[in-house]
Amino acid sequence: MKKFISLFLTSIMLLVAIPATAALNVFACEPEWASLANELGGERVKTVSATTAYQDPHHIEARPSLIAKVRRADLLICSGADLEVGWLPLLQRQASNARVLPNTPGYFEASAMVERLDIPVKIDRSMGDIHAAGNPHVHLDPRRIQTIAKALQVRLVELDPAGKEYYQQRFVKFNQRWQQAMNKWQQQASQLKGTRIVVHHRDWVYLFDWLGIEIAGALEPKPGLPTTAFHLVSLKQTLKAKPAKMIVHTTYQNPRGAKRLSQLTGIPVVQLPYTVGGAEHVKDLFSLFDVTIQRLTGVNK
Amino acid sequence: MKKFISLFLTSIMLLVAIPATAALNVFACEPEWASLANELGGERVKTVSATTAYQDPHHIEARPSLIAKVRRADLLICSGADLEVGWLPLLQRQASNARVLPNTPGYFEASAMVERLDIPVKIDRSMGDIHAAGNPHVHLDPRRIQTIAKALQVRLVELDPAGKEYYQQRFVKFNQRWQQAMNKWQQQASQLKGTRIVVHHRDWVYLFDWLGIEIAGALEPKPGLPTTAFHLVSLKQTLKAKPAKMIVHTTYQNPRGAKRLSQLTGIPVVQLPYTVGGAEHVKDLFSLFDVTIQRLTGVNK
Amino acid sequence: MKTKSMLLGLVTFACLTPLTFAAKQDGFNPDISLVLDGRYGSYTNTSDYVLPGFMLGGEAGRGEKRFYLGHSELSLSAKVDDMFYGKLTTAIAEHEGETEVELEEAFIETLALDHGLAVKAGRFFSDIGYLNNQHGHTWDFMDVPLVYRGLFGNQLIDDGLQLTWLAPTDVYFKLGVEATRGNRFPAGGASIEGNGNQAVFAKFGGDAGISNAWQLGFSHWRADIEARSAGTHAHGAVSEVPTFKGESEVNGIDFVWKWSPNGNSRERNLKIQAEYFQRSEDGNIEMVGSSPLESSTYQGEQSGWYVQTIYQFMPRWRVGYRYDQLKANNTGSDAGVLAEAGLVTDGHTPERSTIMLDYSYSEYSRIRFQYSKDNSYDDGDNLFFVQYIMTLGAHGAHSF
Amino acid sequence: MKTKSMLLGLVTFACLTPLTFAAKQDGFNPDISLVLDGRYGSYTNTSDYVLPGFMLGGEAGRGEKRFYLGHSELSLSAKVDDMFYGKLTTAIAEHEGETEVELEEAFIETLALDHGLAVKAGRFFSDIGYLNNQHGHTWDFMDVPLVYRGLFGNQLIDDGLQLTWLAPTDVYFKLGVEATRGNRFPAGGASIEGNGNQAVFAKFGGDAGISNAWQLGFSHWRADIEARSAGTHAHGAVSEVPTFKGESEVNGIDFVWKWSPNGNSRERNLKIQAEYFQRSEDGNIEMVGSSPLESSTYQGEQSGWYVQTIYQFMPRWRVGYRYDQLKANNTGSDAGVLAEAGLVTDGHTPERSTIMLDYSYSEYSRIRFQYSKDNSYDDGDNLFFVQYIMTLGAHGAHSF
Repeated sequence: MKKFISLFLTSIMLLVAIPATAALNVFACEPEWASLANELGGERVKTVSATTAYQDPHHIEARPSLIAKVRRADLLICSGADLEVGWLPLLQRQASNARVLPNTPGYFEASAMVERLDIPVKIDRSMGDIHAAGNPHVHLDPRRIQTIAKALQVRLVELDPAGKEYYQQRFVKFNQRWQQAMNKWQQQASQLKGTRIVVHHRDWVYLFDWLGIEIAGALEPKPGLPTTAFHLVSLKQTLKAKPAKMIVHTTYQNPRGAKRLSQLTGIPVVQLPYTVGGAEHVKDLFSLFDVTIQRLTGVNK
Repeated sequence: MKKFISLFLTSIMLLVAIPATAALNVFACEPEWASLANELGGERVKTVSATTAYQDPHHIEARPSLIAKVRRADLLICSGADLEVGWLPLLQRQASNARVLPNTPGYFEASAMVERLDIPVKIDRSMGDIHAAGNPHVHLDPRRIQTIAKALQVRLVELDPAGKEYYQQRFVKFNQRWQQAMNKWQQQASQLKGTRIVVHHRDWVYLFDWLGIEIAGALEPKPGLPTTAFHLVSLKQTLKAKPAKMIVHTTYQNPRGAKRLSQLTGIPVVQLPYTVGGAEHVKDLFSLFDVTIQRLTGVNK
Repeated sequence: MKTKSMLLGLVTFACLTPLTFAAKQDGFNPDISLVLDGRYGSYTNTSDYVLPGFMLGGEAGRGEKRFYLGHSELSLSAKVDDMFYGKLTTAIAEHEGETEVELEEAFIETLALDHGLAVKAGRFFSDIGYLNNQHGHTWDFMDVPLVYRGLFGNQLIDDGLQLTWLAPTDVYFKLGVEATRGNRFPAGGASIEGNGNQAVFAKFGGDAGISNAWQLGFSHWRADIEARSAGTHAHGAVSEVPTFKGESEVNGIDFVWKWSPNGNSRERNLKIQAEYFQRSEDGNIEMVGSSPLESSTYQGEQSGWYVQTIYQFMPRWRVGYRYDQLKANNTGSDAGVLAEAGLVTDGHTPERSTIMLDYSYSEYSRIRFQYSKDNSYDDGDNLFFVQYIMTLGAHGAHSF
Repeated sequence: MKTKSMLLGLVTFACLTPLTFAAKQDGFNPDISLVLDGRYGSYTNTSDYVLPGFMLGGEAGRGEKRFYLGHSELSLSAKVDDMFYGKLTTAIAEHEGETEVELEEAFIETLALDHGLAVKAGRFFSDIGYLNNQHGHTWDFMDVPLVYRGLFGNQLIDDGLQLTWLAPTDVYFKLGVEATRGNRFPAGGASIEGNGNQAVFAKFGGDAGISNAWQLGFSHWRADIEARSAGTHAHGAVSEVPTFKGESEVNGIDFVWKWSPNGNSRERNLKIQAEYFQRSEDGNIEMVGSSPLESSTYQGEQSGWYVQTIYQFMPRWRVGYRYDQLKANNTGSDAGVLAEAGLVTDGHTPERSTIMLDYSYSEYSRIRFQYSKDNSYDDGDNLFFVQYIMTLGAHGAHSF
């Protein structure tokens, strides 16, 4: 028993080293929110993202490193609307950090700040991995990003009143740049209006809503279920009647299904970044939309 | 056994005396609805209120006197939206009075007649004493009172068709006076627009919505939970960044928390009547808003 | 102006429709409520629990030592339609190492019979006394008063029918009769083929000014008992089971007074509560399993009372004090048999003083500390308990 | 045009809020989750299951032949308020022809104690080891490793209190202590009046690059055992029950490594997991029920380990391999008594190799095929099982 205790203590000595902290420790569930937090928080925030563009935010495990990060966070920024229902509640429960529990200022749910689409009238599991609170992939509409940014700025001030002016200035600057970028994107993407696109999963609802793009079908037979050969054939039939311009998928989705459908139909496949880090030059929210629109319009020409 | 039965019977003789009845026995869950029933029903109704301005309508017990009153009621008028969820269903179940059960004409739910605010996106108990059907304190918006009065008049006619003309005349008169009073109140309160106020509980949402007042914070850390010293300190921080004009509470709320916050911040405390009977001169709905606006603007000067 | 209000109307309507739907959705699943109850007990006695002068049964007992679980109670309830209400309560409990699922309640009740009449049928807590129909998690102490433990095995639950009438009077006046099967303790196999159990009760109540409310009740209960045996709860495995056959009659009176400043119980409130029960029994005790069969005539006179007061001195915190006492005067032809049945007092008067302090973080979570100076039997003891009671799910009713 | 769309927007927004609530619908009812588990077993042995060198108890066993049901597990959980979380899990299972409701979990837990502290109270799975706190339906094989079967009767569940502290460090470091009653196997009536059971554990964890994550744990468990008897599960009805009284101490180490390309486990992922436990016991074995009473001193040294790896090679499909082994070296004054208690190995080393293949149509449905070359006892056998596990209701958590 004594040996055991000394083993404990030695291990603690070796592994525990309490690090220095920034004004606000921000834990973002997805890279887009980490990026937004950095835009608005600058040097007053220290941001980590729980996931990368290569990971499916629906399917993350509450692994030890994430629990440790939530333990020390002052602010969680997540998409919400049940996107993280499989892991975030567990992280919040295990991290014993009262500051970031639901319904505290330390928990910022981005999708709660905007109107959501795809809210089901009724739900059961036969509908697949559906979100009762609506489609959570809200960051793909720059207009919604704008609303969320405003709300996040208010939240940052609430949590760190000393940085009030700093946050406000950064927000004003961000907002100006964003507005300009939005105008540019809308111009660039004007040709996309009415385009029909096949998606892998319904990640793109907000982007398409913004650009007036129509969903021609989904590779997943039900949200969250893998593509099947049978489903691809039936998709092919549908597309024969109403053709589509392209098939899009994210970095974290297996391109096999998209490629197979492309072979069957001749429709080109486009990989979109989906979030920050999802393509080579996508370093922030601005380049995310730059690249997204570039790739979408590249096919359209 | 025989002695016992005779004891019963004697007790009954002594205590039971069936009283004379008016055209309609009205049981109002809160004083504001008793007042409204009197305005519209005049001498054709006999009104009792289950609660007074000194009682928290969330926390009432289904005590014997209330059961006895519901037993004889022809009409219940309640805020609804789960405000009375802790006691009204029990009263209705225990009173064995089929005329006033939910979904009968004898049960009038005021908040069901108007649009509610604060409807939560999702609910669980960690949010405190929250109302799934939205904020039930609808009587603090005179515009909503107007809508409810119209609906109540229709209901009174339905239950007591003999008094149709009487009720309609009273409603027209009430509505005229109310409209005039509303114009006056809006004028008097115009200076309050944009004022930031700290509340005890979110009782005031509708009043503030009407007058364009902003909630600067709540003394309750979660709806229904008592104030804590820790929460007051964090409120103080918030108010430093964004100051408030006053702290308001009702007659049934303990003023300790409000006073303590006032000491910490120098922000004055105002006790508002909240409902009929909540201050000396508040005898009906008219004086309720008279006094409320008088007290709010008194500080603002 | 008109356009604007039409617009508002439109929005309002747009809002109301889904909300109605929302309410419907929720309404089709019954309300579910789960109570979790955990305890820690500390006392020194190791002897079996007895109450001199009383046959023990039902759930009667002292509580265990160290960590243990109380009843985990799962309730489902809903309106069946606009005429009936139904409720089922199961309790999962451990008894001597065995996990048991007990069916506490399974009843239906009329909602809209009108004229003040209501019928309840199924298994339900009897409405005699004040405390009897209250679920364990709403008690103000961890355990019931001794008189409930001694006479009813904690609580009187039975299968049958109840009819009540509420008078259309200013003063609350409710009259009720119950006819039940009587298979469980203390009827324990009532005769007339399972219909030997009747109860009558009357309740009066009202307010005294704005700050006070009261209720007064009278109860009467009787049974023709075929075979009531002392439960194994308190006695462990015995091969000779003392069994009572005869008539039993209980009369009771209960009184509750509640005060809170201006009737607003949120901040401070006070509750004073007292009950008295008296039981007369006449019949025979047989030691079932003995050979040759030992038996005795038995005339029992037992009574008990308690008075308790609970004071919430600030939000979340309450203190309480309870004193209870029992008296028994049982006679019979064979003192030895009576002694084995636990019906001999040897001059001991069971009594107990209890204090408690509890803290409710919210309406749904409560942590309680309780200390009893327990002289309910010869090996009197100091009992100390810590208990948590947490309620998940549907909103509990604030009954009087 | 713009006005109209704004209007539409307004209406839509007004609608969405309540609708969201509608869809969420569960209202205040607790989250309910139901697991259905059905199996088909095939093997040739007809002898009782034993593990040479280990007293068996709890749920330990081999599985049945042909069609049979596993545990049907019903869970209710919810936040009690913003401070507490509560959960109850019952399992309905058939044991020797009897349908039993088992209370697996009934605990509350603090949510907002802060400073990394958390308290759990009630009945819960102990957090020692890696596998112990996982529910059966999340296991990667149909059965537990032999070392869990031999030492803990499958899983260590107990009533009591747990305190944990999570360090505010980059590396995950969690420290926990448990004090429990110890009434169930393997403590089986721990002494100090139900407080003779303690556990300590420490867990470390982190990521290694973007594609790897790991966790390392150390556990210690001890009990002063009053009377641990070998369960009837494996022995059927025996009149002489071998019963252990004495001290027991378990030390363990567990390790898990998970890999997936870019940390995206959706398509492919790999999990390697190993645990080692070692137990020392010192006391006496009595053959309760024998006359004259047979007894023996007993010093036990038992240990066991397993290593397993699970690979999801494409969405929906996983394969797995597990090897486990046990070792025992028990001594005592009377070899005959030890033999009757199952504590003699006769030189046999229990070991087993298992392969499995499972298919998950969705996150909520899984069908599994499992084959074991089982030499855990002398009558080694080839065990083949097919199992389905389906989860209805609330979304399960993806714990590590």
